Amino acid sequence: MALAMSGIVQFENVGLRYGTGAETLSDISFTLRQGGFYFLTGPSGAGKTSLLKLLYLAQRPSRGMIRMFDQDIVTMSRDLLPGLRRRIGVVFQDFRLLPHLSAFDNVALPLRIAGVREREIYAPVHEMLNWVGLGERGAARPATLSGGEQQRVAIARAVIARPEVLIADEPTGNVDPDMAARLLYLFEALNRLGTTIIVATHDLHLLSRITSAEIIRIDAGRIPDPTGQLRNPVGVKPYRTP
Amino acid sequence: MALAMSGIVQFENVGLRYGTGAETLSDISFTLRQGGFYFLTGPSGAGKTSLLKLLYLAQRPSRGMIRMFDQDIVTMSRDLLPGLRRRIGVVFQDFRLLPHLSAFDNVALPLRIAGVREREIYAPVHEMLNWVGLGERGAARPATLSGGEQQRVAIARAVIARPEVLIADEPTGNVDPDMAARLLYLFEALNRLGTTIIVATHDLHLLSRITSAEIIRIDAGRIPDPTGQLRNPVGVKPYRTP
Amino acid sequence: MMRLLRPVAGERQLLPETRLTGPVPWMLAIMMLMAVLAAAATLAIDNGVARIGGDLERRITIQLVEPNPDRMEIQRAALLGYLRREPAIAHVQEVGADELKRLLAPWLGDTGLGADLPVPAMVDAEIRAGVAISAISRRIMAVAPSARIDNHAAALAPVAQLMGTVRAIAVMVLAMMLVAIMAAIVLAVRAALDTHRSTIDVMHLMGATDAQLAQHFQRRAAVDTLFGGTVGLGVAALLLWLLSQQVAAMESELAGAATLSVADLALLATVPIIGATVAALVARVTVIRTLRKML
Amino acid sequence: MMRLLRPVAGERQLLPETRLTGPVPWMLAIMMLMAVLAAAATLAIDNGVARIGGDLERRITIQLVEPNPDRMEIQRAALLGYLRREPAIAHVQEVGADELKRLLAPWLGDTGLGADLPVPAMVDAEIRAGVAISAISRRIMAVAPSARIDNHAAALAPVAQLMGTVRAIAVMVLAMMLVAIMAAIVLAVRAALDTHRSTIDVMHLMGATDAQLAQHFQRRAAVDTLFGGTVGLGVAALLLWLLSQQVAAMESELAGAATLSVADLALLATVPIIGATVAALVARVTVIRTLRKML
Ligand SMILES: Nc1ncnc2c1ncn2[C@@H]1O[C@H](COP(=O)(O)OP(=O)(O)OP(=O)(O)O)[C@@H](O)[C@H]1O
Ligand SMILES: Nc1ncnc2c1ncn2[C@@H]1O[C@H](COP(=O)(O)OP(=O)(O)OP(=O)(O)O)[C@@H](O)[C@H]1O
Ligand SMILES: [Mg+2]
Ligand SMILES: [Mg+2]
Repeated sequence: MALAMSGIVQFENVGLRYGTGAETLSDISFTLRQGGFYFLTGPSGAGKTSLLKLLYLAQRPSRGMIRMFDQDIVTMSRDLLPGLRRRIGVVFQDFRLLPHLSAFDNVALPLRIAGVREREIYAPVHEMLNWVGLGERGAARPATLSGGEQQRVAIARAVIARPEVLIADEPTGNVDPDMAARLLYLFEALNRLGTTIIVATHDLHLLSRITSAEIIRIDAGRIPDPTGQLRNPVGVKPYRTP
Repeated sequence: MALAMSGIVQFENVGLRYGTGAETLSDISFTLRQGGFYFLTGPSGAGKTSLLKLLYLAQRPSRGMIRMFDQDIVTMSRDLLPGLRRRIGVVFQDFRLLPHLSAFDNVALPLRIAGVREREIYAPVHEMLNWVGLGERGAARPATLSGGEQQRVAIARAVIARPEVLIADEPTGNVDPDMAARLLYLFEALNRLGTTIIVATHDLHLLSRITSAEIIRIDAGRIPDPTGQLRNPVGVKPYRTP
Repeated sequence: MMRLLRPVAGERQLLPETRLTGPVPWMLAIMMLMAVLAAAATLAIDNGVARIGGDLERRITIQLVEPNPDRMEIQRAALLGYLRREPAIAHVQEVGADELKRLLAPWLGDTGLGADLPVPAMVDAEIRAGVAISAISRRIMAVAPSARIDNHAAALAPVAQLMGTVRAIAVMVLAMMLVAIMAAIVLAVRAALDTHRSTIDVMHLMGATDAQLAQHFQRRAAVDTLFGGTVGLGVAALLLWLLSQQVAAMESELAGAATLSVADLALLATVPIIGATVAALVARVTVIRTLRKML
Repeated sequence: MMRLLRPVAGERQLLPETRLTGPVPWMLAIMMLMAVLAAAATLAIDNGVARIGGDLERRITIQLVEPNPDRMEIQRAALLGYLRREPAIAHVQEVGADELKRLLAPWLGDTGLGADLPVPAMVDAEIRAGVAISAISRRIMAVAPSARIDNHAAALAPVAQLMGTVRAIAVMVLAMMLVAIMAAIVLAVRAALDTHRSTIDVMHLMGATDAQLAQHFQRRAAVDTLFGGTVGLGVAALLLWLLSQQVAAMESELAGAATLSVADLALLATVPIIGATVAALVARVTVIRTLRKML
């Protein structure tokens, strides 16, 4: 119980319903440890992105309780949300780069929103762009970048402000395996510095690469193991491998 | 030579330059057989999408010669292009679904553009949506679909009009391995009916699954084997597998 | 026109059913309203000026100011006799004592015409078209030396001048509005093209022809402009009606002259239709020109 | 005002540097132009009416029509003598023979005044404020029974009436334009929010506050409206200047009376600034209201 309380994220019987249809997520209960590394996996349409939306505060649950950073997210005042959001980094499944900004300005965006002074922006952004292999492409608009390049800009943007929680939705769907390994290494490095990491993915190689990671399986909006404790020790593959 | 002439697509010393920068594609020469199944692979930013853009007539090459359907694409009159484009189906890397149309109407779009009568549209579109597992979601707008669901709508749209050439750019980056296998089966079925298929992908499983497929590797805008004939017999993996 | 508005088979499913852009149809409505009002003002003033030129210009008022009542009576008889004989005079009407009192009241106050003041005589006459007023004036002065002749047109000169200025402003506003409407349509179509650029790109790559794509935008531009034009015209019609009520209440012969004929109203009613047609053409040209730049 | 326009540090990199939407600033310019013209017309007419009421109303013209030259001379002397003595008369001016000839030419033709026609005498006089015209008129008739008195205000009544109508239309146009400008700004801000919706979503999810996001849109709306307002005002100023030239050329005392004071011009010049401020507020409210609906 004390351990559960120290979790950076707690879901209890969370349900999510879009409009008037059936519940997209039902009875979701789990706790994420601070500093943990989690994979979220499950078939297409299972509800991974929906669950992440709750985590990055883009959506309120229809029912249930969510605590993050020791605060009740569901009932909390709207004015306090921006502060929490700045502690979370997100790689969206569809990137969501701002089309009118250069790669550099896209990556710098979280720093600028947080009010970091202009002269303290160039160095970290440039370094981050180098890390994802785009040091030369800082001036390019998203439309002139390849799919994988856009995805890497999205990753750089998510990690630039050293968030306490990093949420990545299928972050390697458009890059080659070498680049995927490199990006995963970046996540691991952040994780070692204390960032809690949640990655939704279909990529079986990714799942097997982080030996310390825990895997959360979701299917048809439910996390099959109903105890509410984390299950799926490393090595249990969610799909048959070919 | 006679065989080369019977190719449905021929590239000869094709180069592509965006704006004033360095060439993105250089000295690309190859021939695609009618009814062939091709994988295009290479690291992120290598030029796969750029090469496919030439194939689906979204871009003119800066130099070189391209023949498709026995016509010179580069010098051909603009008025004849819509006719050729209707013989090509495309899955875009970023899907490009029309946001204001339902999944059904998105899939029906190529038929409507081709002037198919309204009463001949429902049955095939519905069948195709069932095939990709979205029979129930026909009325949904793209924004309310999951990433993988959007990708499947994009695939359904590309194949609905039974194109002679199918071009798919990373078509399984957002779906789970089971669904990827199912979609690949769809491509194979089309291929057996005579459609020439070109799939750009990073997915190693995909590459190994179609035993009859030929693999074109591209790196930094060049196809390393300069003979202009197809190389890479099946089984040669473009990346080390983990 | 009808061809522009008829939806193409299955077109509903091809492009979004959105307006050009949010505020544009309403702005078109306002500009159409201004254009119609300006056109109405121009036409009304033209009609008024035609009436002043044609009607009022040929009317004179003759006043006899003569302190001696006997001489006054002689001159009055001579004047009326002459005017009734004169073939150049179309119509003669002596102004009665009551009417005279009413006209003079502002000058003389409530006490009215008393014994110490001579009672003037007043005669309205209408000269036939083509006859010079000066000739008639001389002959009137010959038979009735105390006569004083007022020409309505001369009295109305400042009004005519003011009307001319108003008309100039109305024509200017009309011209400006027409230019502005054209410009607004071009800009709105361009903005709509921008907004739907990715849709156009995708449809283009699926083999949609330039004509197929242009068809939609030209129809939408026509519908939007027709909407704006009809709303603008409707409001303008309402305002013109209210104004005509006000003018009627004023009982001014002059303002009453500045009315609109049925033909004028029909002309104004064509404004939205012409606007829609122009908009469709502008949209077609803009779209096809944009598409030509694409492969 | 200045605070609205000052870019926030690093703001250039936060949101796109696009205008609200393509045609909107230009449409705003046109509506501002119409608003300024309507306001100018209203002010000018008010000034004109004040002049007519104040100045022209107190001026009368006295005409002596008397065929007998001796009697004419006696009455003329008596009239001038009385007017010069009368304390209620501020100013007396006899109209010279040349001026008389010019004034009568339209009635009498080229032959002019000959021996067979009596030469009338004409005197302009200005009555002091607060004195009733009727009292003066009666006294004038007593000293010069052949006198005929013209009150300028009465002659100008139809002009005043027409000016009233024009003023009513101008006020209506002004009110319509103000409503339309507000509506256009609201609609344009909404459209801009729609266009940049995904950008707002993303920034919102990165922890941008409502104020941060509103800041940008309010600044952009202010800049766009200021642009539209300045262009509109500039064109309006040009047109008003051209019009004033035309009016000056007309040499009409009446039209000349309808001019704009420096204070009026200053008032008109504030239009774009007020517009920009209103636009900024509208944008702020619209954005914050939209954002409130988001989590
Ligand atoms: N805004 C929405 N309105 C209605 N339904 C939605 C909405 N967003 C998602 N859904 C539906 O909820 C279900 C779960 O969607 P979600 O995006 O969470 O899936 P996912 O696990 O991320 O799938 P994928 O791997 O394909 O990205 C899907 O069936 C989807 O169609
Ligand atoms: N419109 C453009 N203007 C300028 N440069 C471009 C444009 N499109 C692509 N590029 C550049 O050309 C190179 C090849 O891009 P391309 O999209 O073909 O790569 P790709 O092989 O598809 O990569 P990925 O696997 O990441 O999708 C990249 O470096 C990209 O930045
Ligand atoms: Mg998803
Ligand atoms: Mg690509």
